[in-house]
Amino acid sequence: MAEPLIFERSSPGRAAASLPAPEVPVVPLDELVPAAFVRADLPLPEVGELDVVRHFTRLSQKNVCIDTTFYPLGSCTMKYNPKVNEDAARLPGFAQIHPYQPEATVQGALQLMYDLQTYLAEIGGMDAVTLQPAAGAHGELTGMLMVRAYHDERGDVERKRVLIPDSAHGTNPATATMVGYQVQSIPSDDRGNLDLSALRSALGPDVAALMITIPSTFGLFDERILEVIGAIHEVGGLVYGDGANMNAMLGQARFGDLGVDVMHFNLHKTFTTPHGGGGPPAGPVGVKALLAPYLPTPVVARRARADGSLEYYFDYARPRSIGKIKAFYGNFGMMVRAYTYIRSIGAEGLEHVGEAAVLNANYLMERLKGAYDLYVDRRCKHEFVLSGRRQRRATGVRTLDLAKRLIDYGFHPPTIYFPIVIEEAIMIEPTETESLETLDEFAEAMLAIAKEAEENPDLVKHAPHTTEIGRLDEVAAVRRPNLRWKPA
Amino acid sequence: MAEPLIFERSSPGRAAASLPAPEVPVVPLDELVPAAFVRADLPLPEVGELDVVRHFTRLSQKNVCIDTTFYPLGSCTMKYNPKVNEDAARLPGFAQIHPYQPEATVQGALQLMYDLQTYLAEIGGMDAVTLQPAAGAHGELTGMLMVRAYHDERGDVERKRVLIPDSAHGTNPATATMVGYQVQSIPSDDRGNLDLSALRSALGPDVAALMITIPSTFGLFDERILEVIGAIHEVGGLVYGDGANMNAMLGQARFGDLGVDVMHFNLHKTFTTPHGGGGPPAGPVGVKALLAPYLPTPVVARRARADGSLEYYFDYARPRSIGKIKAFYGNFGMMVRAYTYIRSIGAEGLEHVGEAAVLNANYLMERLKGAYDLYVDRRCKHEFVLSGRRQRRATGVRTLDLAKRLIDYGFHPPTIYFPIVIEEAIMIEPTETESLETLDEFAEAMLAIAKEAEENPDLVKHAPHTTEIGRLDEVAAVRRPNLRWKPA
Amino acid sequence: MNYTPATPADQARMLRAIGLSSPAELFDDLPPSARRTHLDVPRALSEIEVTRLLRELSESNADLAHHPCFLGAGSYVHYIPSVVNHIVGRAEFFTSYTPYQPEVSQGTLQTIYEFQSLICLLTEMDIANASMYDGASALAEAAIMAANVTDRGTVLLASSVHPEYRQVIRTYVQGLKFSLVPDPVDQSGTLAPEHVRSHLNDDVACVVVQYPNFFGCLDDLNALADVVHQTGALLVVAVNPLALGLLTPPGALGADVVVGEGQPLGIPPSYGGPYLGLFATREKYIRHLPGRIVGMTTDTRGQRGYVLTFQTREQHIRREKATSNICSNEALCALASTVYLAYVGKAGLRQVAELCLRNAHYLAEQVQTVPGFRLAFDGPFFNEFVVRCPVAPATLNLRLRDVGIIGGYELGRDYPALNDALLFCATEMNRRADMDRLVEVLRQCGAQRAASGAVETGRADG
Amino acid sequence: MNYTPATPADQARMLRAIGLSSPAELFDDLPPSARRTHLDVPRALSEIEVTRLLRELSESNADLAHHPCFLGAGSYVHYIPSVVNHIVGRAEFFTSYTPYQPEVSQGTLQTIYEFQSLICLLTEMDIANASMYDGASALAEAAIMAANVTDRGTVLLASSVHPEYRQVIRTYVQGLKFSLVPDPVDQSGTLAPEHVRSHLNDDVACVVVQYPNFFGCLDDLNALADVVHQTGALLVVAVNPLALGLLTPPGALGADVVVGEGQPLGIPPSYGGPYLGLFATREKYIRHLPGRIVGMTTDTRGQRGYVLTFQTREQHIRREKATSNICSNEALCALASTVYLAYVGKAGLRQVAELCLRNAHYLAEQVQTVPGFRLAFDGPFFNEFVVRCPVAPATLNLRLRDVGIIGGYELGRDYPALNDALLFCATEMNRRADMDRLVEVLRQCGAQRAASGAVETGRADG
Ligand SMILES: Cc1ncc(COP(=O)(O)O)c(C=O)c1O
Ligand SMILES: Cc1ncc(COP(=O)(O)O)c(C=O)c1O
Repeated sequence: MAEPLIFERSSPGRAAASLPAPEVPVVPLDELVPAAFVRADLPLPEVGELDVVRHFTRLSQKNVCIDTTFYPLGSCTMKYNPKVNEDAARLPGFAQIHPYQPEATVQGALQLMYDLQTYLAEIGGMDAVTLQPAAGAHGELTGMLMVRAYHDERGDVERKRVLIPDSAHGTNPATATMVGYQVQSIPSDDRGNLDLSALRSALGPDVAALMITIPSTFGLFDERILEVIGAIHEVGGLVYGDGANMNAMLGQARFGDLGVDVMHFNLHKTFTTPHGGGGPPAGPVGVKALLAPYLPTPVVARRARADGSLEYYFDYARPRSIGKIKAFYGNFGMMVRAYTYIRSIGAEGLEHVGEAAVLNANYLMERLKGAYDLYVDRRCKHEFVLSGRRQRRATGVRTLDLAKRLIDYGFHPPTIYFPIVIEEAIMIEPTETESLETLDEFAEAMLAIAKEAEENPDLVKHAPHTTEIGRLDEVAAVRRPNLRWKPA
Repeated sequence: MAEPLIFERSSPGRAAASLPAPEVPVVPLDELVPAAFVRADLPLPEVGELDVVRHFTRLSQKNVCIDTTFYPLGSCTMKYNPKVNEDAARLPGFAQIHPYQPEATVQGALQLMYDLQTYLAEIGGMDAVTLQPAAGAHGELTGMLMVRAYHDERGDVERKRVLIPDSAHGTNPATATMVGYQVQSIPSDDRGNLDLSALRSALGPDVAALMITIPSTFGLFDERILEVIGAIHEVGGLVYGDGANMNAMLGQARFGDLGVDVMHFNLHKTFTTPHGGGGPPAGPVGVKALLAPYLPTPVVARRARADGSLEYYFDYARPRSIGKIKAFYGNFGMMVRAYTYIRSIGAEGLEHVGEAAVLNANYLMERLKGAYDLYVDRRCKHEFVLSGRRQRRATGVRTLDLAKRLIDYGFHPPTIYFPIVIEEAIMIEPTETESLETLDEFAEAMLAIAKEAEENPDLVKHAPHTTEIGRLDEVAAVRRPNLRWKPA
Repeated sequence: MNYTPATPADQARMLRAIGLSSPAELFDDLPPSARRTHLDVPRALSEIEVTRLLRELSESNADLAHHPCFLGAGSYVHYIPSVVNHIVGRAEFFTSYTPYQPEVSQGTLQTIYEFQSLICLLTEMDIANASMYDGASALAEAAIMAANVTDRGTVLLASSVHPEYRQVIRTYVQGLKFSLVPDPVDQSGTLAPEHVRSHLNDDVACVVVQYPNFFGCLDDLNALADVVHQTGALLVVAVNPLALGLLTPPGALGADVVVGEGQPLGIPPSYGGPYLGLFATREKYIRHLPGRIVGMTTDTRGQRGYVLTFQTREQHIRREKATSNICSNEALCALASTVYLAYVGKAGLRQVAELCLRNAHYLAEQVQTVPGFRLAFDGPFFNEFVVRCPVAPATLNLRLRDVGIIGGYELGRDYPALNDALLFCATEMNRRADMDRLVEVLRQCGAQRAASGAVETGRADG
Repeated sequence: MNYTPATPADQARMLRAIGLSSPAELFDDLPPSARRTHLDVPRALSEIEVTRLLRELSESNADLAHHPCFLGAGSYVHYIPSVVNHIVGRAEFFTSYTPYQPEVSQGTLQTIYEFQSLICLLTEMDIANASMYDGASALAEAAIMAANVTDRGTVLLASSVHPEYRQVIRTYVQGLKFSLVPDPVDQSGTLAPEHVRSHLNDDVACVVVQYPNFFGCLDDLNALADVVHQTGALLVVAVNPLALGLLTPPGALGADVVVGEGQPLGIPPSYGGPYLGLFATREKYIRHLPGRIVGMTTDTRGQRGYVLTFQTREQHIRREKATSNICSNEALCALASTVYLAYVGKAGLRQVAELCLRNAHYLAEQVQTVPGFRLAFDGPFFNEFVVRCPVAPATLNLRLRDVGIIGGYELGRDYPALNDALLFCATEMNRRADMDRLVEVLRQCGAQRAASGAVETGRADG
């Protein structure tokens, strides 16, 4: 059923909330604040509590989500979000503390942050970690600002270029630009590795950094990663590792050990904090020692008290820091969840994640590679990229159509049309938290759809058929923008 | 999508739960308990955490509920269940306390129970209340056992009959029988009142009690209630008031003031504790002073400590008590919710409930009484009963069909075929928590369906058309009972 | 707060539609003499205030997340996986009602079908219902059912059945004609089959035992069943379903009716309720089974679906001929247990049960190292056991409370002969360190008494 | 715990299917020299253990449900209606991602559309996006946007803007060429328009102010807008959206970009995050708006529906030409605020804002009755105010902590000239009794200092 806007449910004089009467003496408002500062009208909805509950509960049911549906959105690591994480984050001792409370009153929070910094450093093979960045892209910004600070401080001010593989996520080039660098795109070779000769010819003393996603957004591990990284270091550049796809690497190899100088973690991918319909995310950044002085302030530190017990505190005495990247200390609620996850599955669990995720992806790839073109036919990592070009050429069925048809089969579609360098890309990331049964059901659906695309292309082209809402007119959305409700 | 049984999702060796290792020395099991006591096999499901979450989340979406849908189930008072009640009941200081903890460690719980007893007594116009009964029917049992104990103790052992209106809920006669009484059904007159002459001719010295629902399950207030009650009292009988429909009476008249001797409250109806797909309910019982000695043990009492402060305790010293009706003290979690509700809306809110509920019902009745036959055309209380006989006779559309068709319009059907004395009954209880807009939408749907029943009866007869599951074969369910999954 | 959305304008519109000028007219049919529009309860509170009030009330209780607890006796502190509460907290489950309309209630119906299946698997019985109010009332209904099935009037009730359950049976059947025969327990803490035999006669409808029994001990159900069945009576067993993660199920030992308290399966102690009555029996008794039953069937399109079935047994239809009046039940608690059992699963339930067993036996062993403390019974037990103490149990519990520990159940309350005894319970939630602390307190109390030579109210042991 | 469902048998089957004999072969393409399969983090915990651990950690913090708190300064303790958490806790909202596939994401899309609408209504701006990370980063993006729109390189940043926000802007733009000009605040606690005028020049892209500002005071936005617009610069205003329940919205006073911290609208303090960056502007700047935007459109069947729109602005498509790199945002926090605003509604938001105002003014008045304590600024304020103290602020806060009160923000941290000052905040959550207790502590401290004549580190007042 269509759900009206909450504004359309409004009725004058209706109200859900009830507030206490003032406990303090009530004086006329204009004695407290001049009338010019007081707004005349506040055109918010007027609805009852049941209206609110019913409206948003109904809306919620118009979403599919991990808890109802396999959601193999490539590059997003839509793995199961443990419920126990949610419980932890909602504990009053975490949710109900103010960022400026005296440190002595929030030792538990500080310890959690300190330990999380330590765990992430270990997992990434890094020397130091900041938890401040709010997202992956925010981590990129933080990391690249540190790269810049490093070069600048050394007087190495001529470094202007940042090299980025053509397969990179859009945030990488956007970040480099925000930091004031010129972006140079490096092509991939036909095994999905960075084209080494193209890379070499792009090298020079003005290269500030390479931003590289490991494994790549093709779902592939660069077979010459050490050479690639070595080449950048040789010209004095630094290597930024985009850790969005790090799930594949857990328990296999650490970014730091590969030579990465600075990286971000996506707590909302690798570390199971929920995606929340688009956020909140969290993008801690790890650095090698050479970049540690530039970390945003503050970092959480630890010292012994007189009695030998440990005390946690914020270290603000960081004169070479790039400064703050966010108010306060980062998305603490997400840290609690990631910490809970790490403690829950522990070393043995983390060490197993990469293997399990990669096995799931390779199994699914094996099942599908006959029916769809495979971008590069070699061992994938956490995800793999199919191409719908065969279907497109044969019967005009586009990848978009295939995706929509999957909805009818009860699945959330994979990421499509990314990486943009792959024609009709279908990027599938099953994650390690999905069972073999689910993978098989999904494979059967994909195979059935491939058949439908051949035999009954119109069925696929007009999918989805089972949803309340059909395909939407996105052109009209831009041509005649309607971006908000307006009072009549 | 069809959801398999959890057993069908099972895979050998898979597990969701992880338990800690024993902290105590591990000795061979058979040193602790003889092998004969240890079961060989435990054929429970073997599934992962995501399997469990996805299974039950998907199943949940196959329900409609108050939070998504208008649910005018007559006699069930499906009003909004405030979220704040749920939060209160889940507080560790309420959910995590043991029924045998020392009273000194649970003073908050005892105070809440004491106050709830007091509030309910006030609301019912009763002298004392027990919170022990788990449900309405359980309250009936408790109350009728007290009636019996009262008569027995007075040596009045020849009282064998309990009079019950033909409109009564099935639990009333079933209860009377359980307590060892013979049930005599009393017809209603054509205004929906108890047939006074039939009642009078049924009176006699062997009448133990009248069980009467106020307002009746016709949604009507008996216009001669005082005469009815007086007549019972005259022959030495007691009056049991079934309070399931009490929502209509809040702020208007109290059972005790009408002469009722014993009554039950449905916390899951009048006092907004959630219905939970069928329970848990709670059915406290209120009594006049003459029955107070028979209340189940314990009741919560209060006394002053030496320092003048109040102390709450269980009073077990009740020699004339009927005993216990339930282990421990009743459905405490429901008491917390009902208490929260009462404190939330307070006196002024409670006083307004009846009026608002009755106004909603009368408005809806007014809108529908042209299109459907009305059982008795007079002012209704919390609900009203239509009859689908006109539709049945005209085009063969039954009340069941009308109900199913309402599902297509996005509503939960009303109660149907009850009260059983009304042909093709449709019993509609909107409650006070529904808005005028919702009532109007429902009325439009009912009117549209009445029209469909005339013009396109097959459409109605084969409804619902929009649900995943069609009408179910209930005959086969009894003929070839399949009441459980069995391992292969 | 206020949950009534009608604005004055709405009210006026509705009144106009029905031709009234004031809402008071809606109640014209009420006797004026009995009208009372004022209620003497506290005034409304805002959400801020009511939340604060309830938090403060709750915090004046000593909650078991912060107090090690050694109480069992019918209510148990077990771990509840987070998933259980997340599922049970879904509005679709908790704000719907009895699934009278199956097309819009398949969620509830399928979970009840799964619940019935799980209870059958756990108990090894044929059929189970959708739930009863609690273990005690389920047991009372079982006794009534046995009386109906056998058409007999006597219930033989072991004294090792939970005292409150025995009281509830007594209350339930006081309106009927059958009587209760308590049966003593021997030194093993269990019921001797020969002893039961001596009480059996043609009027005995059933023998009622608990498994594990109230003292934590394990009766020999097989032997009891043999004896009981010889006279045509039924064996009714009240179980702790969590113990069945480890113990041989009563269905395999000859039980005819198995009831139980489902609380240990994912339901918080909540000061005694809401809990979950389990009820399972043999297929042949299907029409005697009280309460709701869900069955699997097919819809008009041939799809699998679930419905309430055998409703002709229920009070809705049978009215005064119904043998039980139960209507609303404990559906949401049944859902919690269903999710719990699915979650812990085959391996997990066994693990939980073993942890309970191991912790309880460790504690029992440690307690016995304290001079003057000894176990009252020598038979096998699961996770509860009775300790005779050289110091008054009430004194011990007070001393335990001083160090933040909730002690054992004082058996003198129900069993005068055990007024020197405490019933201790341990589950997977009890830490070894807390058990050791408990033992340490017992040791101190014992030593003090020995030192002072004072005569306590508790019976001194030999 | 373990969230990986593959059993050894599953693993074997999958390996067989892909023709491998061991999972290690999946990583053959990794350089052996860099392989490291061991991680030095603690071992796995069971759910019981991890829950206990987190509870203990959380309980070693002093939570604000049990400690009256007078801190604001960018994070506020407000009441969050129960409904908000129940909705936000629905799995359909929190376990889905960015609504790339609108047919299965209408829930998220419609709520974002409603969020955008609410923010526009609250600020009186034309358009709003789906959220930014927080108030500080939103402000930084606003400055960048202003620079792009005006093609100018200087940002005039009032010193009365939150110190951390100012630091964040500085960090964000350090890679770009424009510079920041801090601007002092006068005795009214606000920015003098004439003073701003004196700093304006052709390179100033925007003037950035906060409303209410960091000191709680209310700048005259109208006057500022007039001055700012004269040179073609934009007025960027960072708001506390809750204050807009009462205050004239910046959109009505000439603001060109309104950003803000949405945390007061239904989001817990959570030690500083996740919060909610608000971003609203004029229609003409639609293509400069960073972040995601949802629009209403129609589907193939003519039904109303919602989609992500104007995506060509975003880094997905523009890549290095994008002006912002934001991708994931704070959707779930935006949902919380949407539910909050719907719930409190027209009357409720005003009431909350008034309670904040009244409590803060009561507290300010009471504090001023204490000898030696006086307000630093004389302009109008909303619910925060600066107090100059005769005793060192750190000492006062320590004394407050002794009685369980979380005191004010020590301004000396950021403003050396205010090192004798505390920034106090009061909201609808502060009880009068707690305010009175706070004042009493100040009184005692003041009296002690007067008695001892000791020289404190704080600046003595005149
Ligand atoms: C490879 C890659 N890098 C960076 C990002 C940006 O992360 P975030 O959305 O947390 O800003 C993403 C997000 O999907 C990504 O897939
Ligand atoms: C009038 C009436 N009486 C009694 C009951 C029984 O209440 P419960 O289901 O709580 O046992 C009901 C239940 O619907 C009812 O409507």
